[in-house]
Parts: sequence; C-alpha cells; structure tokens
Amino acid sequence: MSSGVLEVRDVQKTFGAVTAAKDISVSVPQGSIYSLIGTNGAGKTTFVNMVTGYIKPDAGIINFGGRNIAGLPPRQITRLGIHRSFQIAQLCNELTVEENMLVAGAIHGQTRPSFLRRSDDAQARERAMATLERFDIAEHRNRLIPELSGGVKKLLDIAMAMAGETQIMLLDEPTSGVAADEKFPIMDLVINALRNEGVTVIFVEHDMDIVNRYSERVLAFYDGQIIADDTPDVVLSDTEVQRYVTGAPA
Amino acid sequence: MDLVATILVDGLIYAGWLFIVSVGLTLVFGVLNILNIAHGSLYAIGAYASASLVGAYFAAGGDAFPYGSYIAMILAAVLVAVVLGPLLERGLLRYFYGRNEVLNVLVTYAVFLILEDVMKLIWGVNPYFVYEPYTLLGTVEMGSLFYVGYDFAVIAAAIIVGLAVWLTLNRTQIGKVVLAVIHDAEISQTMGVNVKRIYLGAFMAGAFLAALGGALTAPMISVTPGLGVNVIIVAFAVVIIGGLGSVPGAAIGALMVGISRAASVHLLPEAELFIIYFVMAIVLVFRPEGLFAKTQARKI
Amino acid sequence: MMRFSVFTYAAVGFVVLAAGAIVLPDWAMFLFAMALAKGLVCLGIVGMMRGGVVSFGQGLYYCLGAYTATLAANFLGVSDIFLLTLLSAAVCLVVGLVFGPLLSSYRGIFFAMLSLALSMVLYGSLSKMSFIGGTDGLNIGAPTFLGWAPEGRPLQTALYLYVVTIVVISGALMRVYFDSEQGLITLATRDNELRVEYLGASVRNVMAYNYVFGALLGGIGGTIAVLALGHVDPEFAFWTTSGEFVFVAILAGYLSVPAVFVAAIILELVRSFSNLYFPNTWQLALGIFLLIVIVALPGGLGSLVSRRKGQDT
Amino acid sequence: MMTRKTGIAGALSALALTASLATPAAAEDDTFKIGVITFLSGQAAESFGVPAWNGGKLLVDMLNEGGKLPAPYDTVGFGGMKIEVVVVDEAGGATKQVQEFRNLVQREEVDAVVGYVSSGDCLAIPPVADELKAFTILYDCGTPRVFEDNSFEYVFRTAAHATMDNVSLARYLKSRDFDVPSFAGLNQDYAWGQDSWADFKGAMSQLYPDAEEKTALFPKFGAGQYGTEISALLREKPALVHSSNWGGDLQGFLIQATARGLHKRSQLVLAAGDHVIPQLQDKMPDGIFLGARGVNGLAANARGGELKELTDTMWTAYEAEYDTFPVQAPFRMWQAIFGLKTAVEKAMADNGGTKPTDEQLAAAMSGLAWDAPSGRIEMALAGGHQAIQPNAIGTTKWNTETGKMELVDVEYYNARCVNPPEGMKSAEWLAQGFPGAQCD
Repeated sequence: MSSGVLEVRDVQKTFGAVTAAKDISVSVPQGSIYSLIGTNGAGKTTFVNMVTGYIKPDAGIINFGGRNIAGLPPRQITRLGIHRSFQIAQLCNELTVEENMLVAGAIHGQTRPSFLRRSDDAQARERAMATLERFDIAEHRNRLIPELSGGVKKLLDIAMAMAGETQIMLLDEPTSGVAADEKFPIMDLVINALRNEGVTVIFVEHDMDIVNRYSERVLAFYDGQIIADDTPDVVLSDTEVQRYVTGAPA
Repeated sequence: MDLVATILVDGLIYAGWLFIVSVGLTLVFGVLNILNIAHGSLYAIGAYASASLVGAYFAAGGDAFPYGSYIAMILAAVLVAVVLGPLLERGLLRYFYGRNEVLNVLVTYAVFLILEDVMKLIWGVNPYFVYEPYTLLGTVEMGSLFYVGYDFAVIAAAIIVGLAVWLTLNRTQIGKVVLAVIHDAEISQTMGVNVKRIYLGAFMAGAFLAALGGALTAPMISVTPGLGVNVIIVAFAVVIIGGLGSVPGAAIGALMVGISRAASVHLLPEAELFIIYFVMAIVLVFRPEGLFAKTQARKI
Repeated sequence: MMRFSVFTYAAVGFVVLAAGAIVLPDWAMFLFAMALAKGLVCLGIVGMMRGGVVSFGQGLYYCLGAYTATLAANFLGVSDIFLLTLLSAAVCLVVGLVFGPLLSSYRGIFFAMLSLALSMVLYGSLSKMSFIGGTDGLNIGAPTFLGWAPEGRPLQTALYLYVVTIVVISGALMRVYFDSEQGLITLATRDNELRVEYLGASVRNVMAYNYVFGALLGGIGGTIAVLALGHVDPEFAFWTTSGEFVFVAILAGYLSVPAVFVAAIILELVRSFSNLYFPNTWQLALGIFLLIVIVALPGGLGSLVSRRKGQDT
Repeated sequence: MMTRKTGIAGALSALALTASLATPAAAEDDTFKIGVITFLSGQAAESFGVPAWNGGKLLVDMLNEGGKLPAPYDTVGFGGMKIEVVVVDEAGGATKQVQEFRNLVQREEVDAVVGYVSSGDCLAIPPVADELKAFTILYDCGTPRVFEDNSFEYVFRTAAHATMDNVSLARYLKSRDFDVPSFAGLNQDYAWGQDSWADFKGAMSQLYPDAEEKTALFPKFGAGQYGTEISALLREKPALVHSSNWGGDLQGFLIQATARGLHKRSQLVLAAGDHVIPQLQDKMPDGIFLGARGVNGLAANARGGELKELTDTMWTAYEAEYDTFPVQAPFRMWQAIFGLKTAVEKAMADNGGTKPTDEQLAAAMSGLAWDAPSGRIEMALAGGHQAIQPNAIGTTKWNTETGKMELVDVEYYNARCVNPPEGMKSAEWLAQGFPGAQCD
C-alpha cells in the first residue's frame, strides 16, 4: 500500500450508550480532497479525532504509510505526517501570530528543538514568515491572538499545522466561526495551498455549497455510519442523504 | 479491647475531627476554586472564639445548665463565619476569582500570616481553657479502655455536618444552583444565577465549618498561638486525597488518614510524623486528581 | 530592534552585583548572599512557571542539596566549595530525573500539592534521623576555595562573589534557554498544551525538563545557603520554606531573570527589617507586603521592565 | 532591552544603598546593649519566650534603677552602665535566626547577645558567634550537643543541659523507692522529645535495669490530639509514663489523659512540667512527679536557704507585675542576666573599669560561678562554657484552702549529682552508670 493513502477498516467507537462510529471503512487516496458531512453527533468529528489520535477506537484498523496508527498518541501521528486543524482554533493566546508560527517551526524543524538556538533567529523567522505569507496573514504577525478575526485565527491554525511535512490534513469545520463573506476566500486560499503541495485533504463541513465546490469526494455520516461515499453531485442528490443530512433537495 | 477494634475506634474519632476541619476547605475550593490556607487561621479563631464564649457562659453562671456551653460553641463558629466570611470574601478574595489557583494559594497564605498576628493582638499569647464541655458527657468504658463521651459526640457532629452538606448540595434548590455554579460559573451567571451570593454563601459556610472544627477542638486542648498552622497541611492532605471539591472524597480521605494514623501509632509509632504525606503521595501517584475527582474532557 | 548578546547583560549584572562586595556592610552582604542563593531556587520555579506549573516543594531540592553538602563535609571531609556544589547538584539531578517524569503529568494545584507532599516526606524522614541531628540539624564548617581557606570578612566576600558568579552564570544560561526554541515551546505549552501535542512535541518532556532544571538550581541554591549559614535542618524542606520560594517567583514574574534575584533580595530586606522593627507583628507586616505585591504587580516585577504584558504566573 | 537591564541594575544598587545606609550607631560607652532573642510568637511564646522576657524586662528595669536587689546585685545596671535591650522574635527557624544574629551584631552592634530556647538555634548560632567574635549567652535551650560536639570561644550556656532533667526524674523515683516494673513514653516528635526520651531510658536502665520498656510514642509537635496515643498507653498499662512535652502539647495531653483516667492507671512523670501549672491550676492532677529544668518556680520558692532573699525579691516583684508566679523560664533568663552582670563587672575590675570587649567578657565568663534565684550556677563544663546547676523534683498537690497548686515531697539534687563531670559526654556518662556523680 503506497504511503499517503489512509485506509480505515471496520472502526468502532461507542461512548456509553451512544454509538459514535459503527463499522467505519473508507480508503482515501493520495492527493484527493474529501469532505465529511452529517448532522451534529453523526460521527464526523469522532472520525477526525480517531484518525488524529485524540480518541482511541474500540476496534478496527487505521492504516497509514503501511502501519496501523489506531490508538497512537496525537504526537506520533503528527510526526507521521497526519495533521489537523480544529473547530475552535487552537492557538497560544499569550503569544503573537509570528511567535505561534515560530513554535510550529521549532517543533517541526529539521533538527530536534534546541535549548540554545534562539527561537527567533533570522532563519527561523524567515521560515515562519514564508508560511504566514502563504496563508496571507503575514501582516498580522505582531498581533496577539485575541485581537484577531475568526477567519485569521482559522488560517493561522491551519498554517501552524502545515509547518511540518504534511501528507494528510484534516480540517475540522474550517469555516465555522468565520464571517460569511470570508468563507469562500479562506477556502480558496487553504485548498489551493494544500493542493499545490499535493496534500491529501479531509474536511468536515456543514455548508453544502462549500462541500460542492471544494471536495472531490464526500462521505455522508449518519448515526455513526457512512451512508454515502461518492462524488459531491451523487451524494448530495442521494435521497437518503437529503433526508438524514442536508435536509433539503440539493 | 483488641487491637483492631482500638485502631478502628481511635481512627474513627480522629477521622471525625479531620472531616470537620477539611470539609469546609473542599467546599470552598469546589465553589470558589481557591485552596484556602487561611482555613487554618479560621480554625484557630474558631477555637479562641469558642473558648472565650464558653468561658463567658460559665462566668455568667452557666453551671446551672452546662449543656448550654455546646450552644455557645456553635454560636462562636457562626460568629466567626458572619464576621470574617464577608470580610475576606467580599473584601479580598473576590478580586482573585479566575486568577491562577497557585497565586490564590499565596493570597490566602498572606491572609494566614496576617490573621496569626491579629489573633495574638486580640487574645494575647496566654492559653485559653474550657474543659467543661469535654468532661460533661462522662467517659465510656470499652473493654479495658476508657473513652471520653465527647469524642463520640465529635464523630456524631462529623456525620451530621457531612449529611447536612451533602443533602444541601444534592437535595435542595439552592444546592442545585451551587452545583451549577461549581460546574460553570459563567453559564450560571448568564442563566440569572446570582453567582456573587453563591460565592459569599459558600465561603461563609466554609469559614463556619473551619471555625466549628476549632470550636469543637477547643475544650480538649489549650488554645494557644500557632494552633492553625498544624491543621492546614493535614486538611490539605485529606482533601487532596479525596479529590478537591468532593464532599464524599473528604469523608473517605479523613477515614483513610485517620485510620492509617491510628494504625501507625499503635503498630509503628516512628512513622506517625509523615504517614499522612505518605498516604497522600501514594494516592496521587495512582489517582492524580484524588479519589473522587471529576475529570472533564476538553472540547476541541 | 537592536539586540545585545546575553553575555553583555551577564557582564553588567556581574559588575553590579560584585560591586556589592565593596559597598555592602557585612550584615547586608550576608543577607544578599542568602537572598541570591534562594533566588537560584526561585529561578527554577520561574522556569516551571513558564511551562504553566508551580512547585510548592522546591524545599525538597534546597534541603537535599544542603544536606548533601553538609554530610559530604562532615563525613567525607570534603570542604572545597566547587566540589560540594558539584556533589549536591549531581544528587539533585538524579533525584530530579526520578521524580521529573512522574510529576510531568500533573498540572495546577495537583502538581503543587504532590511536589509539596514529596518535600514533606523528606522533612519527616530527616526529622526522624537523630543520627544526623534530627530536627536540630547539623553544622557545616566554612568552605575552602581550591585549597584557600579564608576567615572573617574575606570568607564572606569570597562566598558572596562565589554566589554572584553562580547566579550570573545560571541566570545567563536560563535566559538563553528561555529565548531558545525549547523555551518558546515551553511558553506555548503553558498556553495551549493541546496545540503543542498536535504539533508533535511531548508536553511531558517539556515539563520534565523544567522540573529537572528546577531540581539542579534548587540543589545548588541549598548548597550555597548552607555554606553561608553554616547550619542545616529539616526546616529547609518544610512547606513554609517552599512557600517563600513560590512567593519570590510570583513577585518576580516569569518574564525577567534579574527580577527573580531583585525579588529575593527585597523579600529578605523586608523580612529582616520588619522582624526588627515589629518583633511582635512581623508576620502581619510580611502578609500585608505580600498582598500589596500580588495586587499591585499581577505580572510580577518583571512586567515593569519587560515588553510582553504580564500574566498571573 | 538595554533600559530594562539597567532598570534592574538600578533597582539592585538602590537596594544596596538602602541596606548600607540603614546602619544605626553603636551603643554609647555608658550603656551596655544586649540583643535578646526569644519566642514572641508560635507555640513556645506562651510557655517560655514571653514569661522569660517578662522576667528579663523586670530584672533589667530593677538593675537600671539600682538598689532593688540584695548584694552583690544592688549596684546599678552592669558596672554602672545602663542596660539597653533589643528584642527579636525567635520564631521562624534557624536560618532566620542566623541572619537575625548577624544583624544584631553587625547592624545593631549589640555588646552581647542573650537568647535561644530552641536547640536547633543553639546549634546554628555558636559557629557564627565565634566567626564574628560576638559574646553570646545561650540562656535556655537543652541539647547537650552544643558543647559536646564542638567547642566555642565566645559562646556560653548559663543553664544546665537537658540530661539533668531526666537523670533527676530517675533518681527521684529511686529515692522514693517507687516500683517501676515497666515504663512508656510520650514525647514530641523533634530533637527535644527524642533526646529527653533517650536520656530517661538511659538513666532508667542504670537505676531500674529490670524495668520493661514499653511503647515510645512521638506525636507530631503541636498535634493537639492525643486520643490515639492515650489509647495505646491505656492498653499497654505501663507503671510509668514519661513525657517531656511542654506548652500546649503538654496541656492538651494532660487534659485528654486525665479525662480518660491515664493518671490513675500509670504514674505520670514530666521532665519540664512545672510551667503549665499556672494555666491548668486544679486541672493538673495530684501526684504527678515533675521537674522544672532546675530549681525553678515552685521548687525555688519552697527551698529557702541563703538564697531566700534574692528569690523572694524576684518572686514577689514578678507576681506583683504579672499577677502569676514565675515558672522555669524567667528563672533561666534571670540566671543568664545575673551571670552577665557578674561577668561584666569582673571584666571591668580586671581592665580598670572600662566597658569590656567581647574577649574580656569571654575571659571573665568562662569558669565563672554566681548566685541566682535558681541556686548556685557554675560554668563547670566544656572548659568553663557550660553551666551546671542544682535540680529539684517534686509531686503535685492541690491545696484546696489556698486554691493553689503546691509541690510536695520535693527532693533537691546537688548539681554534680545530676550533671556529668567535665570532659565526659552525657551519653557516655549515662551508659557508664553516672561515674563521678556526687550525691549527698
């Protein structure tokens, strides 16, 4: 199995009485762009959390790069190249945008983090600025996180995840908490940046227009199961999906 | 009377006392999220107040009805809570809500230092005694041993206090509100709960319990300066073991400490000094948040 | 903006402090030496504060270092100050490496209380060991400096300059560490552990590093303190001792290294004078001073002089 | 950045400046300045520190006034010099005390230091005193280690060490031929309690070799709760329970023990128990054997003899001032100050009447002997640096007519009967069965 392919097989997860994942099986090829849809509690975020190690599946296999990563701690999964963003952007509020980026850079640097090398030496800042510019938030570099708009926070969140060698990027509701008029520009920015690097993208989304426009393939979740796995037009016109997920004809 | 039984009785008596002095601490932490070192001072002040009040009671011819001295003791605890509760909570602690909990430990440490000297200024360094309440209930013979009836009264008091706190929290309207505040003060605020009043109430309750502990202890000791410092760490250990903010936890913690201490006194006297910290360390190693701590997962 | 190398600051700091050897009267030089020694311990706590935890049990290493030096001096006949410092540092390093990984999974009040419990266990054990003085403790003779054995003022001066040198070196090293990549990751951890984990760094390692550094500094501080005092007892590990270290750390804040030592000196001066001028109410005075500091300087002294806006701890 | 550093630097030098400026002038030649260190806060304040200094203050005032006391103490102050005092709280541990000692000597420039109740402080201070060549009197603390492990030039202890207390207790039992099949102990869990128990055990193994040693309990210092310990003692039924507890710990123990009838089941013997009598009054059960760490308090009052006038003067003055009678602590403070007065005046006689230096004081003090309300004090041990003094043990008896606690069946012990001879460690002395003891 070539690296970069994410192979999820028969994954189960229950929280007490609630079934969050039932026989989840899906195979995500290198470089493709998947979106996950479904009502709240359908199992989208659980899926993301299991793949990225926040939750340990009760059973099943998550194959990546030829090894089963199910149950590994986030730290190790990240080191393997699977990165994620968060519904609520996870940033360091006491640090500036640039410093946040420097943290990511320090951890993802070619060598182990040094106790001597200045965190803000020219080279490190260069790298940080480059990433910030790639996501078009360089002008905010000296501001503290709480001063930022929802959109910028999201971008920084993703930019930090992208500081390392990323093969798969899972975006958990990249446009939630983002002003309506910012949603599309942000998605353009992110998807282009990721596509250019040949990163496999899996994003959770409620806005069907975005799903339609950016994803090559859609996984529809309902009650912890995948009820549809196909191209957007097929899935969104699926009657079952309309009944349980989108709620209205596409 | 055989050893095991003795250990259990002694452990129980000590645990009863421990519970009374530590339940207030855990309550205050649960609601205000402040680990209150000044709890020890409130304990000491309670002891002084009850010594003075009971003394005054007998001076005023209380011998006619000596049992009235128990009422005087409880009155003393109430007095401490009513006077110092608002003073400390409204006057000082409220400015530190939401701040770092270790910083708050230091704030209360400062209060502790201040109160230590304030007590000296009010009561001087000479000891206060009030034995009457201690001997009033006579002695109980168990096998070859004599126990003081008062010791069992303390156990009873501990049980009453425990039930009262638990029932108030779990069976009353106000209790539900308090639990809501414990769970999330901000949300409760938005839902129209007067968090201010809850905080004040909880702190006064904690102060009352601390003072009550002192008031109940006063008759069996001589009330002297430096009384508080010895209580704090013990109470800390108990609530840490039981899990901060958990009333049942405080009960279990008190029992564990009480009985292990009794056992060590009877079987291995050398170990008594640090048996408490030993139990605490062991528990924390296996249950990092204490026995009854509630761990909440983080939404991401 | 223009940056001067940390060594420039170290030089400035050394000159300023060393000047004390000339301007300070004997009693003050001793007081400063003690304050600086304790400052080292507090610097360790500040390192942990940057990671978001505060140890209420640094007395453990302060005491361990002091006893190691004393026992080495009394039973192995070691009197060289450098050797003694190395010995206690080594012992504390080992113990720190044992407890560090254990404590690294604790946060907030639990970290504080577990570290406190550990130091109180040491306190209890030492109090029991009457063959090394129990609660009365032990005396240690004056140290020698590579064979040179001064007395009186020269001894005090030598000790003072020694602690100043150690302070400047460890201060500079800690500054370098704080400004390093690892140092920034530590700050990020204090801020958002989840993010750090998802960036692929081990939060537990971050915590363990800081704890071990704290142990080292604590041991060195304890060694110098006991050499200056000439006496050690289990009180070194008592919770009130640790509480004082925490207070200095809070008073200093985690932003500026020199602030730590200024804070330590201020506390010693306040204590010494309040104790003399209000023998009956010095605790009251100290408590009020503590409150004023906490209220007036939420970010610590460091926040007065540092660019980043201060936080609670 | 630079400004930040210089800011700190500025702060530092400012501190240094305040420190160097705040140095008051030394005492004038017509006054003699003593630094007094004793407990003003914490547990030891009410039992030792405060009564001791109450007594000390009283005596200093009487001396400064002059003519208040019988000869040879009827002269003003110390050899005509007025006595000036700086008091420091002993609470806070040895670390703090070493700093305070340096401050007293180097900042306050006192002529002599008199202080220290805590054994820990008494061990920590002497090396510093010698380093600073500062004449120092340890007036109260008990541990023999001070001069047995080291020798000091400028440090003197004007009170006998604690071995005396427990040897006297054992001798008292013997001389009243009290039958001791078994004995147990309850002592505070710190050096004082541990050492006292060791001494008592040592003395008993000599005088009562067949007595069975039962449990040795060491409740935490300041524990307050003794229920469990008392149960243990009640179960074991020892014929004798030894305790060196003091202050609140002793009061609490006695209250709880008597309530549970321990004193009826076992004979209580208290190494230093006299000082709780004024507080406990009739709550102190009758028939307890107790000492006062010297012929102090009630024992001194009951002794009479040629020191009666001196003793009664101090006794009545103290009772008049504080309307309670003086217990052991003021007596030890008095013998320290009387000793210092004697030493100063001896030194002045030798140096032609000028204010003596620390060296001259030390020379005058070593081997000195003088009278105090507690009896004849002789600096007989440790090359004239450690005092020995007579001791007394008695039995408590409440006098219902006067409403006062009395000490009956008091036995007085010659200093050389209950103290080891010069050049012998007390531990060895006990182990070898009191060689060279002179009892008669």
